[in-house]
Amino acid sequence: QDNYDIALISKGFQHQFWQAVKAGADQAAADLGVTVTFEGPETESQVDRQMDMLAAALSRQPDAIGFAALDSQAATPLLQQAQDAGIPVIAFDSGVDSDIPLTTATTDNVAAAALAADVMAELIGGEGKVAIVAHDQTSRTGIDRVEGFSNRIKEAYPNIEIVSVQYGGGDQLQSTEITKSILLANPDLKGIFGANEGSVLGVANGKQELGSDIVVIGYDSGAAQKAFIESGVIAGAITQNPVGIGYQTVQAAVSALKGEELPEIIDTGFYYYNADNMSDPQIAAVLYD
Amino acid sequence: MGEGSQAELASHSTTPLVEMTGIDKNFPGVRALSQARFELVPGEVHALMGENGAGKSTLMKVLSGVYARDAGVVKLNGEPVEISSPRQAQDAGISIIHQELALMRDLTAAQNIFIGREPRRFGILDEGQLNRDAAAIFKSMNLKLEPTVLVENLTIAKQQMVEIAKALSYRSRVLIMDEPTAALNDAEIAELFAIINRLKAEGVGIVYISHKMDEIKRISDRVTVMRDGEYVGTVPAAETPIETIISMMVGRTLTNEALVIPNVADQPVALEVRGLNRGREIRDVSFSVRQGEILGFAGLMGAGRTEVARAIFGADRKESGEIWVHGQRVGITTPRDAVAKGIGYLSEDRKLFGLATGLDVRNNIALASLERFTGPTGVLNEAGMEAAAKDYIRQLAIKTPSDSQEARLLSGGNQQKVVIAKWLLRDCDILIFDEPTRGIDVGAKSEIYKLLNNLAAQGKAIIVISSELPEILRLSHRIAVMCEGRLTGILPGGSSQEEIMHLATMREAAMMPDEEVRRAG
Amino acid sequence: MTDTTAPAQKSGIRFTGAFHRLLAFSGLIALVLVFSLASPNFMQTQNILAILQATAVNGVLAIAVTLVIITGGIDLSVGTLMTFCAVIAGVILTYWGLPMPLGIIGAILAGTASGLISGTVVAKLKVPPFIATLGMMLILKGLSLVISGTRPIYFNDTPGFNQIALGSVVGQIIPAVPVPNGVMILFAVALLASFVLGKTALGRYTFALGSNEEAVRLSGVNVDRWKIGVYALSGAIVGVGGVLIASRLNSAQPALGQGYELEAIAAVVIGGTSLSGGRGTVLGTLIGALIISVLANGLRILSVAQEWQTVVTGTIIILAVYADILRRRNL
Amino acid sequence: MTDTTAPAQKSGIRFTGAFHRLLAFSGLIALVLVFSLASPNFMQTQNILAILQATAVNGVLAIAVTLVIITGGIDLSVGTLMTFCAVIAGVILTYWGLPMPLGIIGAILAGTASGLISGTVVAKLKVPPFIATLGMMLILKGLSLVISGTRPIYFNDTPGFNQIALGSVVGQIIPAVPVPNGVMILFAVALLASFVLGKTALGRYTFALGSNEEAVRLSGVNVDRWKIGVYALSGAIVGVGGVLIASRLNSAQPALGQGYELEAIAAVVIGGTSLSGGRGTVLGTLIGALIISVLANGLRILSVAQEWQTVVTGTIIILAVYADILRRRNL
Ligand SMILES: Nc1ncnc2c1ncn2[C@@H]1O[C@H](COP(=O)(O)OP(=O)(O)OP(=O)(O)O)[C@@H](O)[C@H]1O
Ligand SMILES: Nc1ncnc2c1ncn2[C@@H]1O[C@H](COP(=O)(O)OP(=O)(O)OP(=O)(O)O)[C@@H](O)[C@H]1O
Ligand SMILES: [Mg+2]
Ligand SMILES: [Mg+2]
Repeated sequence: QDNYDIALISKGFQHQFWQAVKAGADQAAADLGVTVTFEGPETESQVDRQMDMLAAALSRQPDAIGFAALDSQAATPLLQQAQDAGIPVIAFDSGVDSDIPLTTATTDNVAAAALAADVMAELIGGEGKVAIVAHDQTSRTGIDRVEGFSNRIKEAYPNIEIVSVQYGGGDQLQSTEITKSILLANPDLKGIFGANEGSVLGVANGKQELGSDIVVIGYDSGAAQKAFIESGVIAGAITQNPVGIGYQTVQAAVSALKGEELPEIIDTGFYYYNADNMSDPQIAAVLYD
Repeated sequence: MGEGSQAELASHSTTPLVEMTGIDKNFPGVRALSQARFELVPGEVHALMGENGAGKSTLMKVLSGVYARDAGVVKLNGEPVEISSPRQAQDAGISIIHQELALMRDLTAAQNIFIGREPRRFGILDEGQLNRDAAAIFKSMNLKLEPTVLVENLTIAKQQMVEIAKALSYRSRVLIMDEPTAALNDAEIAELFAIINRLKAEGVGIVYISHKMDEIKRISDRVTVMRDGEYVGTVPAAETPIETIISMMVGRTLTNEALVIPNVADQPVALEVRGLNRGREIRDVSFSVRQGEILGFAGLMGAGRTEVARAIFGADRKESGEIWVHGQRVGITTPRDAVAKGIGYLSEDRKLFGLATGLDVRNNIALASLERFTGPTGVLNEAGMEAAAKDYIRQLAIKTPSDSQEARLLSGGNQQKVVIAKWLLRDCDILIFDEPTRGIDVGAKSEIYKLLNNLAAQGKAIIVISSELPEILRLSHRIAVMCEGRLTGILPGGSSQEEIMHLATMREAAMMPDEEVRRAG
Repeated sequence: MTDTTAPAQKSGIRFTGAFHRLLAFSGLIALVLVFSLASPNFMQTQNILAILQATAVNGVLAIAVTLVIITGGIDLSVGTLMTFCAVIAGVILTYWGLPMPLGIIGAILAGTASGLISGTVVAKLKVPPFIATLGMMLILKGLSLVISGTRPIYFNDTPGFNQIALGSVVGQIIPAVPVPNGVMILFAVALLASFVLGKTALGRYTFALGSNEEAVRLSGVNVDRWKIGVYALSGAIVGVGGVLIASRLNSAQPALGQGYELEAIAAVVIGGTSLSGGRGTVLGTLIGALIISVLANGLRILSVAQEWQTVVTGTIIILAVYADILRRRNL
Repeated sequence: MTDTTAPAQKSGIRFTGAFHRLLAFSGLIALVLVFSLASPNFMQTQNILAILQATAVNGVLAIAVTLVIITGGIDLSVGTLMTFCAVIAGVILTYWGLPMPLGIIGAILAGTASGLISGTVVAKLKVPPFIATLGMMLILKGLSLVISGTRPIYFNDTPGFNQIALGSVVGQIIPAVPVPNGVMILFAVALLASFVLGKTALGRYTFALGSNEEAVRLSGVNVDRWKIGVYALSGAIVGVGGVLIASRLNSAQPALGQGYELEAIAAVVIGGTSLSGGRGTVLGTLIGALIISVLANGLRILSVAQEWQTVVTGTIIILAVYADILRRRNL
């Protein structure tokens, strides 16, 4: 087999979501016999750092590139450079506004967050106050998830009010403090949506520290979140399929290198899971620790 | 020369405590010591003399383990030794009072003295013991000082006394004093000399560095003279005339011109101060200086002379008082206002307030006059600055390898000259010199006196604050005397030391007699 | 806490005892007053406990940094070192399954070792503290990720571990004041640091070094050894911070910590410790850390939009320090 | 760049001209050599241009910070100020649709204004620079989010805007060396800053203030005015940085920038400028910024795992500064 060198530039590195993407990519690399590198900036606001990473990856002259754009526009010149050099580009996680990527392995964050809103509405009985603790005010995933959730609430549930949207940078400790402030300021709060793993773990911590009984809906998975769902602190969560995203990205890159046809979008899907369905094989497969 | 003097010291042991021979020390671009020699026997006070930059401090830093020598032998009690750290010097019984005060400003006096040797009980610092020990040393020095006062809040003189107390606390066999009296007044000097005599009787060997000739005569047994890092000779202090020592130092004979006091009474008043007040430090001070006049300011330590100067200059705030320059009332609230009105102030603490130690000599000299060297575009006329700096380096005989030497690497006296040059270049009409010759060698001193006279002759109004009465008497047309923040009198030029001292000690009856108590309160 | 201990405080000139200390609280008190009036939810016991709990970790880090800053240094590594210590505790307790005290000791020893290294690089290699600790910050950040395998280590197998920060021994004795242990640990660390600064040789040299290192050297003191000692003690305190955050989150989060150093240093400076060294107090640092927590909490309680929270926080930090400067000037 | 400019450099003692300057590059050269040997891809034109491009923004920020650090201050706000200036350019060009030069001028003026404010807070209110600029960092961060409505502002309506950083005037003249304009702008800023530091009164006072502010004040100099001037100039340079990053990303990203101040300060210190003020060179800062970029790029080219990249970067930053210290000592 050809030992292809595939460079993945993601939006992040340290968060469990991205580590799960990396795990999927590594798995695909092992299955397909290719070499994969995985890199991402520290926070999802560091667009220019991602450009530097992409530029360095290009200098390495890899066989293919997988790219999760923090900002599609900013990347256009470099992606052009890749295309000129004949390096196939596969987009993952979120789309790139450009026809350079051969395909995009992604899920719809807006729709996924809207599903979270539906679940929340159901669990709090269709009325009352809720809040959002999100990770990032300006990044694509942050914006999509907050808007997906709040737009759905506004459209479909007139009796539910979103009283607060706060951002904790995905930092658990900060999200904990934020949650406690929200709970103390709104004693009649019914529920909180935590928009990524770090955020929802902070929400769960804050809920526990204050002994509150609000409904918490999470996003992503991870061992701690799964444990919280089992113990009922978190009612349930939306998960994408990060392992699948990673795997499919690498697989698509290899297909492209072999000259195979690729679909325009590879939808990796999203799911709502809770204590009841967590162990279903279909769900368990998309959860990660 | 000096070999004959050994005989007189036969009463003490004949093995020298310290013997340094063939000492070399180079700094980048500077040969500080070259084949320098020095010898110290028990129970003697051995003066080390030389012009600014002769290498006195460097030689003593080699002895006390601060600098490593490049060549030469150091023997203690006849045994060759390697002293490579201050700690080793202490262990070998050598302690030193550095010329540049080396105190920790945020610690108390007592904490400074016993740094590294704090009394402890069960591993915990015994602050009470520490303060009692310090108090005991202060008492033995007849020094009125709270052990718990922060060094930062002490005047330079008091800081100097703390340094002395620290050196004494080691009870060393060799005690090096590098210009210990530069900041002290006569009473404190007398006290120090009493201490020195006591130590001498105990057989301690004392190295004494000073630029004050009278002190050398009063206190020392032998004198070693250095010039340009080299050994010149050792002579007995008692039988060698001052003039001889001076000519050994400078390599020529100095002519001591008498001061010509021209009549200035008809000149217009350049600076007038009316009713200056601030708290207890400055109380209703009024005086005037005419063009071409040198007004001396005498007084004991802490009399408030520096405070008056700083208040006039706008460096500190004033509570009330008017300042008139050339017959115009002026508002001065910042040094910039003062300089704009043609007033220059040379501060008594050059390290803190005078010198930008990281800048080179040229830029320090130009610091107050940069506008003059700035073109309309903001670009500096570097060549002009260099020419001006070189001019003053020559005029004041500043000892520096070049005008681009960093100011902090100059010897103390030469740093002082750089600050003087700054104000001369600025060409102020009214100059306030606060202790202008502190730490300056005799040769340079007489040059500075000449300079001050010349400046006065050019019509400048000059205030000289000095704690050395001979200096005041030699320079001044009139002498203002302060005591405890009040101007107690203005004497004519030819007055006697007694008259000055009378005014300088004219305390207010109601005042507490104890200066320290006043400060603490 | 009343016995704070900078030599500076002993002079009758800059500090005038109890009254002055009260005034030092004024910025904090003003903030508390404003928030109390603005929201009835602010002065609730629960909320006050939340504020204290939020101060615990930053307070401990700030105290650690205070020591180093008083020597005239700076420590940028406290945030990632805290994480590193938490990860070490995780390795010991969860990966190796050893008993809880060993995990705590391991974390503190890891902090001490890192402090020893930083201190040695600063004292022996003469690398400026900014660079030495910036380097350590990056090294520790990377090592935390390496050791943990870039994933959180949970303490589920160590029952009671999260009680270190979250439990309340005080609350068991006096149920009305369930002050969490984390807060008590912060106070204990503050007392310890105050004691060391005020009563021990190490503390004396801490101030002396920041005041005039050359003078200390000329006094024959082994400057390097003491300096390394200060960094080591500071590291040990950060180790305590590592245990606290691990206990609070019941996990060691390897990616956490960067950015915490600035917040800790801000607390120190707001607390009146000079970045040029030689003076500073632990009490001041505690107040500084509390000001930061109260501000964050109060603005959230008032539901101020997050971007405006940032603006207000920046403004108030400047004003708080300016008020402190005015107060000192008028003394 | 050869005419660097600290008065310190003119002394015959610490610097011995050309040879010495060559040595100052040694850390950088060593890194370049190692990476060239380790990977054939490193020494490619494209990659060198990528490294230079990556240095442009950090280099400009580092130069801005150099000025402030030489006065003995520090500036933590450069990262978020850069973003603020980019947002201002975005508002002018995209929201208001004004012509490109006005956007550039607006960004630089915004930087200058912010510098004026920081400088005034430092000089007039006597707030320590660390706190003043920490406050400004937060204020500007919040304002960028407020003004932009927390989302990126794109420059699609301003054709040619992204050519400011990405185009290559040099490449049009000499096609073999398509050095991007961003890099040429970095060099231009460096030349300008060198000139100001070395040849003008402002530069002289910058060094003098860092050396002994009180002595400067007692020399009758209007210390406040000059200090504010330095902060304003520094802010203007950050404004250039804002234009550069906006052009490079073809958008103003309002959340970017925090954390960049540490990297800029690191470049300054690696470049040999002392954090205690009074000395420093722009050339050194450029080298420091290049060392950081080369390191990041080289490790990526070698596909070093990201967590190990961090560890290696930390270690090399310490070693680079240590090597520099050894070199100076042996001079
Ligand atoms: N650390 C240093 N680096 C470079 N040159 C130095 C250093 N220390 C001293 N020098 C130079 O060595 C020479 C001797 O200086 P030293 O301080 O020993 O003189 P000194 O006799 O004590 O003068 P003064 O009476 O003014 O105190 C001077 O030219 C001085 O500039
Ligand atoms: N930093 C300080 N803190 C408290 N008191 C001070 C301080 N500096 C000076 N003083 C006090 O202020 C008064 C005036 O001191 P000043 O230095 O003006 O005296 P001076 O006549 O110039 O004496 P000299 O210059 O010889 O020391 C004295 O009582 C002195 O003790
Ligand atoms: Mg000397
Ligand atoms: Mg005086």
